[in-house]
Amino acid sequence: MRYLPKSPTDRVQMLREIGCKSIDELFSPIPAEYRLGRDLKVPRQMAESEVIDYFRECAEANGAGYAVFLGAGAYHHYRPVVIDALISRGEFLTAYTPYQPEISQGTLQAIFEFQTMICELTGMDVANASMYDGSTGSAEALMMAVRVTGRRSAVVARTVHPEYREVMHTYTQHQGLPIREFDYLENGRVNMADLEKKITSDTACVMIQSPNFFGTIEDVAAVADLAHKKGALLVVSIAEALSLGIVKPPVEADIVSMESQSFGVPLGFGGPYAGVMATKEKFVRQMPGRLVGETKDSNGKRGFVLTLSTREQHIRREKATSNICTNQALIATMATIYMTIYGREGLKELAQQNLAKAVYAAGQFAKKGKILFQGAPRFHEFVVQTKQDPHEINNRLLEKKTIGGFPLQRFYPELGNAALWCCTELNTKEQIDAAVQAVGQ
Amino acid sequence: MRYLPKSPTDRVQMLREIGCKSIDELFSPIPAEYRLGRDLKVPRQMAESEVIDYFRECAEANGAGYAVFLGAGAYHHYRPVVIDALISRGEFLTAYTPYQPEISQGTLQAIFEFQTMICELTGMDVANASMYDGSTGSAEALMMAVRVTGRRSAVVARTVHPEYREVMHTYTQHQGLPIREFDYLENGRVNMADLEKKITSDTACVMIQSPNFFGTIEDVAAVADLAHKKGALLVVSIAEALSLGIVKPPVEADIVSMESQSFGVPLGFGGPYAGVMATKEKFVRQMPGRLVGETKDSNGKRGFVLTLSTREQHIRREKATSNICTNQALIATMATIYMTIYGREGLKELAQQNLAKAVYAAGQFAKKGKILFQGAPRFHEFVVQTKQDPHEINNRLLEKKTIGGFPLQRFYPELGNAALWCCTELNTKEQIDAAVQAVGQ
Amino acid sequence: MSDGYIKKATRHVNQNEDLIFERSSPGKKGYRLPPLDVPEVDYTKALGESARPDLGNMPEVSEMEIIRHFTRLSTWNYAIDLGMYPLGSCTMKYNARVNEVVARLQGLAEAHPWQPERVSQGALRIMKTLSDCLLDITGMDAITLQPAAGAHGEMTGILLIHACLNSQGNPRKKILIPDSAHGTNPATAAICGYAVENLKSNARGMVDIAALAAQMNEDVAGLMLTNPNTLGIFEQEIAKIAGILHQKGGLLYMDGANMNALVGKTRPGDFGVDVMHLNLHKTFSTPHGGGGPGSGPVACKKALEPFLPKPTVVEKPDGTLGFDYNRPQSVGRVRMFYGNFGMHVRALAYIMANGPDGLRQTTEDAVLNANYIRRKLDGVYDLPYKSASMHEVVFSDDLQAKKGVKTGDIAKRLIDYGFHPYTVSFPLVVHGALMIEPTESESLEELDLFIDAMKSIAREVEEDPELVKTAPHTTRVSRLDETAAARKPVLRWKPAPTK
Amino acid sequence: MSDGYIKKATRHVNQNEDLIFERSSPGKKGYRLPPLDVPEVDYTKALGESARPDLGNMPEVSEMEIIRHFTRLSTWNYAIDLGMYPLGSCTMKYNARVNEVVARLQGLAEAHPWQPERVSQGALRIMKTLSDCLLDITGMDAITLQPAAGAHGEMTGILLIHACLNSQGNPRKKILIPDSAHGTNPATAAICGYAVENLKSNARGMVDIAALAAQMNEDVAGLMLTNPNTLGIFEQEIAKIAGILHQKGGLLYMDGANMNALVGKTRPGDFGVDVMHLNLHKTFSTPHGGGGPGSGPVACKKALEPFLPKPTVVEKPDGTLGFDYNRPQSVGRVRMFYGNFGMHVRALAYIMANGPDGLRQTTEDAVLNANYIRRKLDGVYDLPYKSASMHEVVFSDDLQAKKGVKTGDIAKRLIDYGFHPYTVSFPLVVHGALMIEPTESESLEELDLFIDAMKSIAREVEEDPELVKTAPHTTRVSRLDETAAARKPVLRWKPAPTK
Ligand SMILES: Cc1ncc(COP(=O)(O)O)c(C=O)c1O
Ligand SMILES: Cc1ncc(COP(=O)(O)O)c(C=O)c1O
Repeated sequence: MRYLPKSPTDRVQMLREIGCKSIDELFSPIPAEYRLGRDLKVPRQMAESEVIDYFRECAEANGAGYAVFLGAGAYHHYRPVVIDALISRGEFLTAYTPYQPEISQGTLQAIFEFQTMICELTGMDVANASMYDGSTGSAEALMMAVRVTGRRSAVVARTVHPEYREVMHTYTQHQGLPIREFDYLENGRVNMADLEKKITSDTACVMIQSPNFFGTIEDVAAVADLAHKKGALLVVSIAEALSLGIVKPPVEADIVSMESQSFGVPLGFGGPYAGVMATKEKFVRQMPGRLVGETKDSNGKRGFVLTLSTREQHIRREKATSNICTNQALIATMATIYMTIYGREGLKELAQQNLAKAVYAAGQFAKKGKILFQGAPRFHEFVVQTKQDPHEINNRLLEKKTIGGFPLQRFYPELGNAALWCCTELNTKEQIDAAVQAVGQ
Repeated sequence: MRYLPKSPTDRVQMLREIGCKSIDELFSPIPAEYRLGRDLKVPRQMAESEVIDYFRECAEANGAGYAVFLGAGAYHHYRPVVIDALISRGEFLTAYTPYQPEISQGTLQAIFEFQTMICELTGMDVANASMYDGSTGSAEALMMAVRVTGRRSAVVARTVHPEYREVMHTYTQHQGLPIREFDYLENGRVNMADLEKKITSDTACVMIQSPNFFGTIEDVAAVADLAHKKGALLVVSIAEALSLGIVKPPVEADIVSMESQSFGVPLGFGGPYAGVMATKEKFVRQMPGRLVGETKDSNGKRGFVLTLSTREQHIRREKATSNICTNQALIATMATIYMTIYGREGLKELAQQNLAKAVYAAGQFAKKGKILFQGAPRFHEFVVQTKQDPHEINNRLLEKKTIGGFPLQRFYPELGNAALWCCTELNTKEQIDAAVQAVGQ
Repeated sequence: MSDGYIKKATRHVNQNEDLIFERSSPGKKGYRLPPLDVPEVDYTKALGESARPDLGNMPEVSEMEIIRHFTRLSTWNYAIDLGMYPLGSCTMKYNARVNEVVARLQGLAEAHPWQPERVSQGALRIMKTLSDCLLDITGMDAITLQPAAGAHGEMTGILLIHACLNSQGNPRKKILIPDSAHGTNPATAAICGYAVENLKSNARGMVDIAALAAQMNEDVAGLMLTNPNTLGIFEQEIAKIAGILHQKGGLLYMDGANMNALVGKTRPGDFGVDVMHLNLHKTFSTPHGGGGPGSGPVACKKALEPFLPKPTVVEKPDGTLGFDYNRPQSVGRVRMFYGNFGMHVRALAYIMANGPDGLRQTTEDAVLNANYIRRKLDGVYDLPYKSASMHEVVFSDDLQAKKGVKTGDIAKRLIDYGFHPYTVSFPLVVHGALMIEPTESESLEELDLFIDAMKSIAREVEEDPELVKTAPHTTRVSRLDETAAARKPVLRWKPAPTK
Repeated sequence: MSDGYIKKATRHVNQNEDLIFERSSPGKKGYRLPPLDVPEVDYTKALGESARPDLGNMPEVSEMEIIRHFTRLSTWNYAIDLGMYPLGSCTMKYNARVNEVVARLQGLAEAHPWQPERVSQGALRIMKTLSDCLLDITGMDAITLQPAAGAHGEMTGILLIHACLNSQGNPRKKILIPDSAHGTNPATAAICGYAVENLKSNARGMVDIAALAAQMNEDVAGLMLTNPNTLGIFEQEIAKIAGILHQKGGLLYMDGANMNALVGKTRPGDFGVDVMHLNLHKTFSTPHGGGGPGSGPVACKKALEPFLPKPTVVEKPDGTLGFDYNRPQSVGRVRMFYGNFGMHVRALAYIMANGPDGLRQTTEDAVLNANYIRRKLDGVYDLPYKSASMHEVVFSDDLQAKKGVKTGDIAKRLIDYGFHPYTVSFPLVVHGALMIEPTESESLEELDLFIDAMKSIAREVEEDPELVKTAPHTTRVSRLDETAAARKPVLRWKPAPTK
């Protein structure tokens, strides 16, 4: 096998030095009846070219090159090539968690920069080194709110990404931490009256998403006011990180849980992405996940280390803030590079382009269907209600190598024939016009 | 411009410190009448995504994914992915010529390994760090033979790659170094009788190619005998380096000039490739091109340096062995990695596969046309003579996304409707069968 | 400093680099957008009160500086690509480059998770093929690829146990966990609402069967067992262990972090495991990337299948593949979409490059390497448990502690010798543990250098313990003050206060 | 050693690595082939006497070892990606990664040079577009992309001059070359059958017009002029120079190595140049790759066009592009196929990423950087020529030589300061030259570090010249013995003699 750096004589020599007659001796601790007496049923050993051919075939059977109008928690943005050029360096790609800081300063400084940028963007004081993704991060945020407040329930907006809500339910189901959901208004924003009804003295936190699942930007300050008045924390979930280029950061929140996939991470059929959690300084010891901190070496030179690990499972075991261990470090590094490339001006300019595309597209779609949720600001997603079932529309679009908006029936049956469309800088006017035309057929 | 690491204030500050009022002052040495008062007529500044889109369009209009049966000096072999992974490391990619050995040991050791492998493969004592390509290398070899022998003409086989011969002519035209060509036999090998006629006491060298342009393997020893008997050197040109996996090395030659494109270098529409020259130890001071040698540092530790540079233009100027300066170092490194991957056993096994494909294909084509040059061993190319003009056949094949053999009329009109076909490990039986069928239509 | 003994590394000039924020200055740009092809929109008008004034201290730098910044940073890291990385329990093996290539193929890298199944057959095929491979490797009946890492897989597995027992009427209260277990095990049990009960190892470093029998009762939902355990020892009484569990209605969870010792040689499904996770980022060679991403598929027996997270990949009547969301008994979803698909691609590429023979040879070499190290270092370092080692070996710093040198010091000194340290102070059952997992990716030459370095350090401990206690001496930063970092955490850069 | 002054670099642990042959052992494999789908052939039978018995000492290693081998080697190199690389005359600028991406697109990377034109329109379009851009940049009328590097371009250009003059009846005998010229210039003239006549520079570091007028006659085919010349000085009398040449029927060749000082600001075609080469691997940012590949297109005036190498790229009546081989007056072909096409792709990508504004700004920044360095180091180092500098500046070691420290020593000491040295001892007209070309790719911060380092070294020369004379002190190997290497050349590895 070409990955294995041993010659047959190496193996013989090693066995001899160990004092074994055969390799089987080393496997003798496995009870004989459990030893596998046959080859595994996996594909035969392949040449590299065969491996590539196999995956190339798969890739070609996977909508390569289609125009994409799907968003809904996974966004199609241009990925500058320097990201892969840099994270492909073996020193980033094939390093472990930076437990030995003297030979891991590269990873550590990059993550420290990530944490800083996330703070700058979200308006929080501290951010962690990453969570698995936005959905698990939101579940961890609820659990953190419980730890911080000592209260034991949560109220979550129905406009939070439906799969995030499913994940929150899965995580919390055996923790005695009931989640109630509250509704949205006709303008797409959360229904404050409904929230006020559902929030109780046992509510650890209120969670909203902004821009929410319909693309509507919430009035975070107002929700924060209400939550805080009731002694609850406000958790803001952000599924489209790029919105922060032009959308006011949720500074009124106590915890922000963000999915950073938009920052240079390939759509990749859903993963790997990178969640991240940010919060106020005072809550940092209740935050899950790794943290990189600044320190000095024995000569007084600046350096970085993993810190506050007494929150974590390898120290605290069943009392840890979370069971998370492996996180999404390389993806966070991708995001760091992306944020560095676009930076202070570029993220704004790019977000503006996204907005402009969506405004144009919504304007065009308005001629063929109804744009729901008017009257509140939106980022780059919008809901189009049509006469026809959006699945049928999408089937038609597929013939034109176009992937249409996400039909909302499954999660919001009350909206009827509605679909959530997304336009990014990658959707050309030409693509938009063609899609609008197909919708209207 | 995104590559430029300066802010507008940086520029203002620097001008101030230099004592200039404007950047134009720095360009005042250029006479005013020659200063360009307009924008260059080049495409407007583009986003990275636009640059990629442009080239992607070009690539798609360029036969992407076609089956290729062309060889003729440029060979389609599988390129293991580790090659690009490694040579894409900035430390290899963006380093200059290793003039400062203390911070260039990576490049230097890699080239020393290249030189060693080329010696092992060709049977020569020494090899240089690379030439531009096989064609210019062959011209340099002739000139080297002149320096070594003091004689002033050369005899070159007509079965040497036609474009190599053109290049040799271009190089030598004003050097008073006439080149005579000699013919081939019906079995594809050189015509020894013709050679004997053309070789004179002023012949510096005889040059043959093996496998030659028709894919025929020459009897190098016999040619060497004749050349040496006449006091001339033998130069062997190798266009298909992979042949050395199973073909006896030309140890009887005095100079070997090889194109190493087959060793992991993309076809790339003809370049960059990497030539290399190898020779006997006694001729090394007449060899052109850079050489890496082993030495020790001031603590006695092994290290590598550029050496014997008194042969080169930067020291010897008009008396140098060649005017070459920049060579093909990165391509030589690609070849080094390729030779390392396949190594002692793999190059043989791979060459055997190439041979088997060609034997099979020639057998199949024999049913539809005539295989010329029987009776001498071949590597992976063969000449098929057909009733129809091969251009017509090739036009038909193009419809099937197949690029047929190289029509020989242009260079060998005497062969009529003949084309040079090549089969490598990348030509599947299926492709071969389909091509054969199309030829026979 | 006795650099003379160090064969594998030398010091070399290395670039310094500030934080990216310290390189930033207004007006530098690392990007350029294409011209907008639709009418411009004034975002301050469009967003009104929700509009953001500016982006604070986000950096402004050019592309050239970005390349240099991250390239320089990277040179401060150790990595598998540079040398042996014998972190016990982490399986730091070779990450083949072809895996990176196939994961980046356009049709895979740019696929939206919610694009219609009709145009997702390639991705589905990959998930299905990988699932089938992993099922045969583990000997299990059903699988989910959704979990994002090992700990996430553990949670999924324990939720399965909960759901299964619950469907039988009682989810029970406790999970048993051996004292040698990884910290994620108890942390996971807690998230799933279970109390954790510790199970002591016996003198041979294995589960104490008598203790297990004594602790097992109808309150216990299951046992989380790592096999081989974190001492690198195969639980030889595995049949009895499973029997005791099953007899009392409990389920056996296996932490598959150490599957690199077993692939192709034995199958957890055959020796009584009910549910387990795999770490694709360990056994199946997806790169660690400085801490992640990973992927933690969970495989289970038939009885647990109904409870698997949704959606699952299924073959549809028309022969195409699709997602099944209609799973009423499912524990729910543990992550949005389908998990870390990019890691699935890489793991399958690894399996295909190996084939059955390659996978078996890989396991054999991994175990061979660990035993070779054990044989060569036994006596030089104290070996607390004498049971046979599988893919890793755990020493203690007992002999060196007499000179005041701890496992952490020896680890730091290994850095000077050109190695990444082993895992320090884990598992907790060994005081001052040196946990060494070479994996199959190390050549005999590299192993000999490692052994040589470890012996040399042991000598240094005798001759000059201070040298070891103050190591490393060859790195760009010396020992970092972790205590100070935790005492007054500085977790982000801030601009120097101006005035 | 006064490491305290060094701000840019620190020593760090770095892996050793033997030669690949020293890692080899029989039976290790780094490859695997797909199964053969045609009948096997016994090559010893098929080739008979021509069959090779074995492949001698070619290495046998695994993929893992290959990755480590070359990764480790790479870490011993300095590179543009790591820091400033101020090699005068070499234009070591940023090599954008997007260029590497587009050059690897399948349709370009896998295109066979002899595939039919019908399926080569993409490649032809790239060559045509690049040609058009370069023609406007140089102000010339016609171009060939065939030459593989600068020296190759020089040869092509001088052959054009030869052919042109020959077509007028007399190719003439001599080429004039300034004493400041690069070594490739005289070497090239010699290959083309011309005698070389040296032209002395004047006190301002420019062509001595009187001398030129005196040396120019009907035996002189042309002058090879570098402009700005290798002192970084623009030949202000360029109009007179061209006039003198042309008046006597000679032609003006321009070595375009220094075009980075001119692009978008002035055009050689406008100031009298007849033929010139460009170094795409300098001005147009294709990466140097440790010595090559390069690309040296040659542009010329109308009068020389008929003699250009064949084939040329032409637009055909049907609007498609094609190659024109029917060029009876052509000097012939200088390389097989069409030159280093992959470099054409990269150069065009560079031009497109810049646009007219970016190219101009690039030139301005390059000149700005050189003048900033000059201003800051003038006096610290001796500036032999006071004429205005364009994109590079040449100092001499006059001040330091008094302490016995030479330009080569200062260069080695720069390595300790984290920089690649400048070009040493070239051009020859300056004794002990320090030739510094920062390019546009350096930030003000990096320039200041460089200036600081140079000043610090000048101080060290005063205080502790030995320190400088024995530098570098921070590299994995110290100063290497180049004399020994040349005296008894060891140019390849050989197995140790066994017995
Ligand atoms: C034995 C064991 N169990 C569980 C885990 C947790 O896996 P992950 O880090 O992928 O969450 C680890 C990882 O280090 C481990 O070694
Ligand atoms: C002024 C000058 N002319 C010519 C050359 C030769 O160019 P190349 O190395 O591309 O052959 C160089 C390269 O260093 C140069 O600096």
